[in-house]
Amino acid sequence: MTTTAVQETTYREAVREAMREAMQRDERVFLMGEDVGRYGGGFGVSLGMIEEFGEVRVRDTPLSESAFVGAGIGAALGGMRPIVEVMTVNFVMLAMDQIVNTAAALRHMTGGQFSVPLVIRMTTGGGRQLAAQHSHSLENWFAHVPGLRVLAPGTIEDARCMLWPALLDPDPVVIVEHGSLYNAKGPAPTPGTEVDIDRAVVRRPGDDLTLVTYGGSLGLVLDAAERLAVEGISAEVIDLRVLRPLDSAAVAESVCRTHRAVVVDEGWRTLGMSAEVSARIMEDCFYDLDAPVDRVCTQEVPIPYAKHLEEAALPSVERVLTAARGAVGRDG
Amino acid sequence: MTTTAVQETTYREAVREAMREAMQRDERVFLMGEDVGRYGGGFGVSLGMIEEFGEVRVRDTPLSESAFVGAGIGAALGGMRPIVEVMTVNFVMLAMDQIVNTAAALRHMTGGQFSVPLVIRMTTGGGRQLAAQHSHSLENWFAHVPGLRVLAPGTIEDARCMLWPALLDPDPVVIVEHGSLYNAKGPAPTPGTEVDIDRAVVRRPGDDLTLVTYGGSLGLVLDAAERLAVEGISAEVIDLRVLRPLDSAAVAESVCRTHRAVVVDEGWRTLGMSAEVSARIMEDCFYDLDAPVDRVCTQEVPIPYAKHLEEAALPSVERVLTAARGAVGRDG
Amino acid sequence: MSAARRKEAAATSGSHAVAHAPDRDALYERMLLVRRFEERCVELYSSGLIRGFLHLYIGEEAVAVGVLDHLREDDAVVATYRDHGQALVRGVPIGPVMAEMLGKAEGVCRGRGGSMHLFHAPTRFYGGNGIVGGGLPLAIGLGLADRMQGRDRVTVCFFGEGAMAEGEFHESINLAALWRLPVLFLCENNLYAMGTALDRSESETNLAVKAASYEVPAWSCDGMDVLAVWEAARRAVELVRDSGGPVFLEAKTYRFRAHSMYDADRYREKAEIEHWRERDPLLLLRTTLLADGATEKDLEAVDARVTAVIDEAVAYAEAGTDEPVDELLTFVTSGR
Amino acid sequence: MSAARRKEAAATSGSHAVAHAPDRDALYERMLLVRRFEERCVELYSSGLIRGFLHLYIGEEAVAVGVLDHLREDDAVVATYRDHGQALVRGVPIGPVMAEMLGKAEGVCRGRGGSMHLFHAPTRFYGGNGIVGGGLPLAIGLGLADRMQGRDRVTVCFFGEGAMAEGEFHESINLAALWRLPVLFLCENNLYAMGTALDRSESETNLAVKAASYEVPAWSCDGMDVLAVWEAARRAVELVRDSGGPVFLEAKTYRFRAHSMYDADRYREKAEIEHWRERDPLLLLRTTLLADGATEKDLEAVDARVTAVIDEAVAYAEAGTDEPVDELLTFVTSGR
Ligand SMILES: Cc1ncc(C[n+]2csc(CCOP(=O)(O)OP(=O)(O)O)c2C)c(N)n1
Ligand SMILES: Cc1ncc(C[n+]2csc(CCOP(=O)(O)OP(=O)(O)O)c2C)c(N)n1
Ligand SMILES: [Mg+2]
Ligand SMILES: [Mg+2]
Repeated sequence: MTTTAVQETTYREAVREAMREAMQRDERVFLMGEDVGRYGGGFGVSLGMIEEFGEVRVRDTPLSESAFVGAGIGAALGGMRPIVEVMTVNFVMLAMDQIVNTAAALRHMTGGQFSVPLVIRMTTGGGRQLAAQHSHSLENWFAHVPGLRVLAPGTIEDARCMLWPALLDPDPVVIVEHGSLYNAKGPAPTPGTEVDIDRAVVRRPGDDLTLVTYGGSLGLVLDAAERLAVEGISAEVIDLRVLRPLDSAAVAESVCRTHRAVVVDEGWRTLGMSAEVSARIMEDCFYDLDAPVDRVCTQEVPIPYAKHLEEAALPSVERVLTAARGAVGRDG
Repeated sequence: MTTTAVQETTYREAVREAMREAMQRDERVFLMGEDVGRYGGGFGVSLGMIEEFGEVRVRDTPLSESAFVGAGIGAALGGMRPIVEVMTVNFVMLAMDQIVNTAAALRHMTGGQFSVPLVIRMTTGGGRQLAAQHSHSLENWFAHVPGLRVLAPGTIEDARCMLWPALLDPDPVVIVEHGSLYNAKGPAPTPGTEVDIDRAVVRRPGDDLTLVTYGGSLGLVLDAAERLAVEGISAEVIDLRVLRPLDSAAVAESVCRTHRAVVVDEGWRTLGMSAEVSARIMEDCFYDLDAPVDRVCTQEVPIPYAKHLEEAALPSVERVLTAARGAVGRDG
Repeated sequence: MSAARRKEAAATSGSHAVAHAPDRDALYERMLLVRRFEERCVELYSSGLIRGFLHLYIGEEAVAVGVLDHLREDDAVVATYRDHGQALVRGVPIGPVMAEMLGKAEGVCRGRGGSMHLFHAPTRFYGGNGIVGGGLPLAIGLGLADRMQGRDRVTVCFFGEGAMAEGEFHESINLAALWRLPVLFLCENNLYAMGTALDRSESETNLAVKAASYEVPAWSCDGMDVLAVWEAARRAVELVRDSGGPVFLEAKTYRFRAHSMYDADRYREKAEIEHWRERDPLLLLRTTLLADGATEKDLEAVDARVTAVIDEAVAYAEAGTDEPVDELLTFVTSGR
Repeated sequence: MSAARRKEAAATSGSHAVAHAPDRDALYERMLLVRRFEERCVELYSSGLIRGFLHLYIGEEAVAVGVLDHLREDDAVVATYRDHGQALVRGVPIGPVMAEMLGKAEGVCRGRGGSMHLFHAPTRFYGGNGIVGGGLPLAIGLGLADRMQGRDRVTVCFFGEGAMAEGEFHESINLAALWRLPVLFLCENNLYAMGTALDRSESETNLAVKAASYEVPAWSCDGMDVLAVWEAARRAVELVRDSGGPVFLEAKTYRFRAHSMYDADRYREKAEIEHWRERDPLLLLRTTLLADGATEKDLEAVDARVTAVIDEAVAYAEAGTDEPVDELLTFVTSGR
């Protein structure tokens, strides 16, 4: 429609551009994982990269999640800067030992002698009728583990700009990309944009309550905020985007001001990210809270295939609206 | 000292007796895992069982956590009632895929056609100078997953009496046994004692605040309650003991009465069990709370080997006392 | 089904259990059923009635058909996400299978599973696993239960050649060999794991040799020739049942379609695909049948029969209902 | 150590890099050092100064000593929880190793690691892994980095025969073979994984045959005879360095002590242990040395030297300090 000079891109392309840029800037950077090369990536993220960088730097691995994630750890120790793609979070359980017992623990366990500058990317989340084994959101598991940094880019800008600082981090970084974001369209970030991988960000300012979320749920929370505005409720939207270390200060600053909060994430409710955010709000803002913090999460059920059941299981704009209205005492 | 007829036993023996009883009662029950047979179990829990039941029902497995946990799932589907021992929680990450993607999901994914009556036991926790890779507490990961039941026997009675109902459960049950409990001594439960695997239990009644905990931390919380009593603070101690499904009602009942709570668990603080308990108290008791719920957890560090560092990392009576005093507004 | 009922059923399912020569017409019809079923699935996917991942078996039909003919009713099958063929050939009712693909309450899994997760208790069809290699530990567990209970059942576990690189393959076949578990490891070697060719996945590309290194009897067969599969599988199933221990059988096959509906199939040469299409299992058996005296008309009649069955299945599925949303949390646990 | 410094160091570390015949006296002294070190550890464990798990290498000394003699300074070593031998022989300074066992700030890992987790950057000693098989993926990653950066370094990865049942072994050796990574897979086959005998762990107990099934050159050696290990490892390390690809070497050995300090060793026959003790690697080499002209007095002198070194290490460790508790959270992340 518009004819501005701003280039349109997608989240998928943004991730790809971020990887291309990193590989151009630093020859130690390489990509490995299942089907990242000839196939172009399970979700097409690395399409064309093997042609550009060759099969040495874009490495197809066998189906061996534990070995190739661990090989990424070793390669990082050996002076490389690997980006390991685990096709989806659903398969990362096979590599959990390497991530927790080696990557995350190594620096401390060795008294600071070794560090593991490794980036592990993976697709997460549901919403595409892929059923119980292909719809997990386990970022909370990673966010529990000292020694890891966990990033959840929820915008094209973050997808494009978080990878480089992640690669500069001497410690292992897990990046979760929600599968339903890949086709998201928007303007390409201006070159050189720097994005913080320590801090949450306010995506929409507001006064009446705070909606805290990240990643795949950001869009629906912004939609909900829009609709709340129509109802005369001014919701501030905080995108956590860094799940570990969690930027509690940003959340506290907002909630102590709005006095009300709803936390939204796509994990199962019990012990999902929202549990931690709620507990921290309790600790940081108790005397400023006017209502209990509510959570909108996925229902506690392995995600079903049928569309209507899956939709009923996942967080929705409606459920966020209901919780938000409850928090501000309307229809609550 | 005393010469009563009550027999003394240990937590270790209680677990063993529970397994022996189950194997005597139901011939479909068998035990498998690394070194459960000839070695007698990594922690001596199954000592003597291979002599009593033979190597068919007490099966030593190769070092293949994923395969033998998965074989437990298959055997359960095939009509057996397996008890799979994963030597310690530290190695269960290698079997996580089987537990989450198969055992927990199967009933739902098949529309109720199949269920997995499997019990998985494992040793957890720190405190024995075993360092970063041998001191995990990952019960929170399991407690996040719909389809699992998670039990944390913190007393000899629970160790003795929770196994049988767990075996009767048509669904997969994970039992975490804190390694430092095995040598705990106490009276053997009277035969036939029934223990609930749905409900938390009040281990000590009190009025001024509620201390919520389970498993390996129960002892130190009871000690803390004792010392608080001396200071004139009456602390109620709730032993969750069932980590999934979490008995929020029991917690809420207590906290709404005492108006204050401290949650204690040995996991890392961020997203550990205490986070969920705190979030639920927020939801269930907000208007009854007189102070923010506090958490006493393990410091966010891979557990160090050196004794003084490990002690500093883990929850302690002192830290519980400080939190409790804070919650009731003394020295807070 | 109770053990007793199953035993009884097995006793009466003569055609499956004791065939000493293949019923070629039946094999043909079964292969065609799978082929036409999946062709219909593609249409339904295009029209949006099937969603999620859809992995087609087209080109590989001879494997399931040749293998499963040797199972008794009380035997078990463990499949992968590419499971329509195994399910239908095993005898999972086609209407409920199609209803499952459409996410209906009438589906075998009441709409929870979809294409990747077909399960069926009465035929002991244990899915339908979306995790590559994920079914292997489960299969040996079924074998373990049979061994411990003294039953002479066989569990057939299907998996792709790509799965052999996973640790689960190694751990499972080792355990099966050590404990002598009655499991047939049935490797569908279609040369690719998504876009990854076998020689980029395994240092030893002779998969039977690889399996034999676990001290498991292992051999290969031409997976495009259903009669060859039938014969190789007959020996294999018999050996599992008689010896009580594991056997590995590789069926060399090829998928004619892309890995899933999302795959642009960039990693294979057109010529390679064409080459394999010449060995289309339906074509091969068709040629044999015609040479043996069947007429084009006979075969058209088969096609018509099969199409009618599928039409009916689709109609059944389309007439199906949506599971009520308030049933969402049913089946998470027994609710004991 | 910077790459440049390491290169330089390698160039000057002649004794380790280019030996064409074993220095028997040196091998003896190194084996004795490990033996006496661990005997001292047992005492320190009894007196409560060492805690946690303690896995002894006693009986297996010939393996580390025979193998590591062939490494250059810029090569890498990946060990297991049974790692004192590898660490000392690799040249990790003994004082800081003992201080680590005592959990002191002066320990190689500043007291964080303990016995199971010895690490040392200057000698490229990558630990010390408490997860059976856990070091294998890391080792092939080190090899991958070497291959990608065109370096002719070798990574030696130690693991027990028990680890070969883990999926990580399978995945790692397959990847190393596929990608031709310069890794020596060094299997210490001491016949037991805790209480589990090899034949209850692997369906194929000929481990070199097993490894060869990955198309990796593989052979075995007598792990009690340090000269045999030395020769077998010389060939192996050379082959890895020259070919750039993986090699598998099995050292048949035996642990004289229990698995760890908690193990009552119920699963082995006394006679079996005695039988192996007759082939004590120190005894074997001692006999050779005496036959070759060394005197009892010479060997006593070695013992005295070794004991002095250990006394000094213990003194160093005991004089060590406790890391301040407010350093607890240091080293969790870079704090970038
Ligand atoms: C553990 C795991 N890793 C990755 C995937 C993604 N994936 C699905 S199918 C597939 C290829 C499997 O190939 P193969 O085993 O040969 O079976 P085929 O699809 O050829 O029948 C991959 C990589 C997965 N489902 N599970
Ligand atoms: C993944 C994993 N499973 C189980 C254990 C417990 N465990 C420690 S050592 C050991 C035996 C290992 O045997 P082997 O690999 O032969 O080495 P060895 O101890 O004989 O040197 C076991 C089972 C562990 N540390 N890691
Ligand atoms: Mg394949
Ligand atoms: Mg061993």
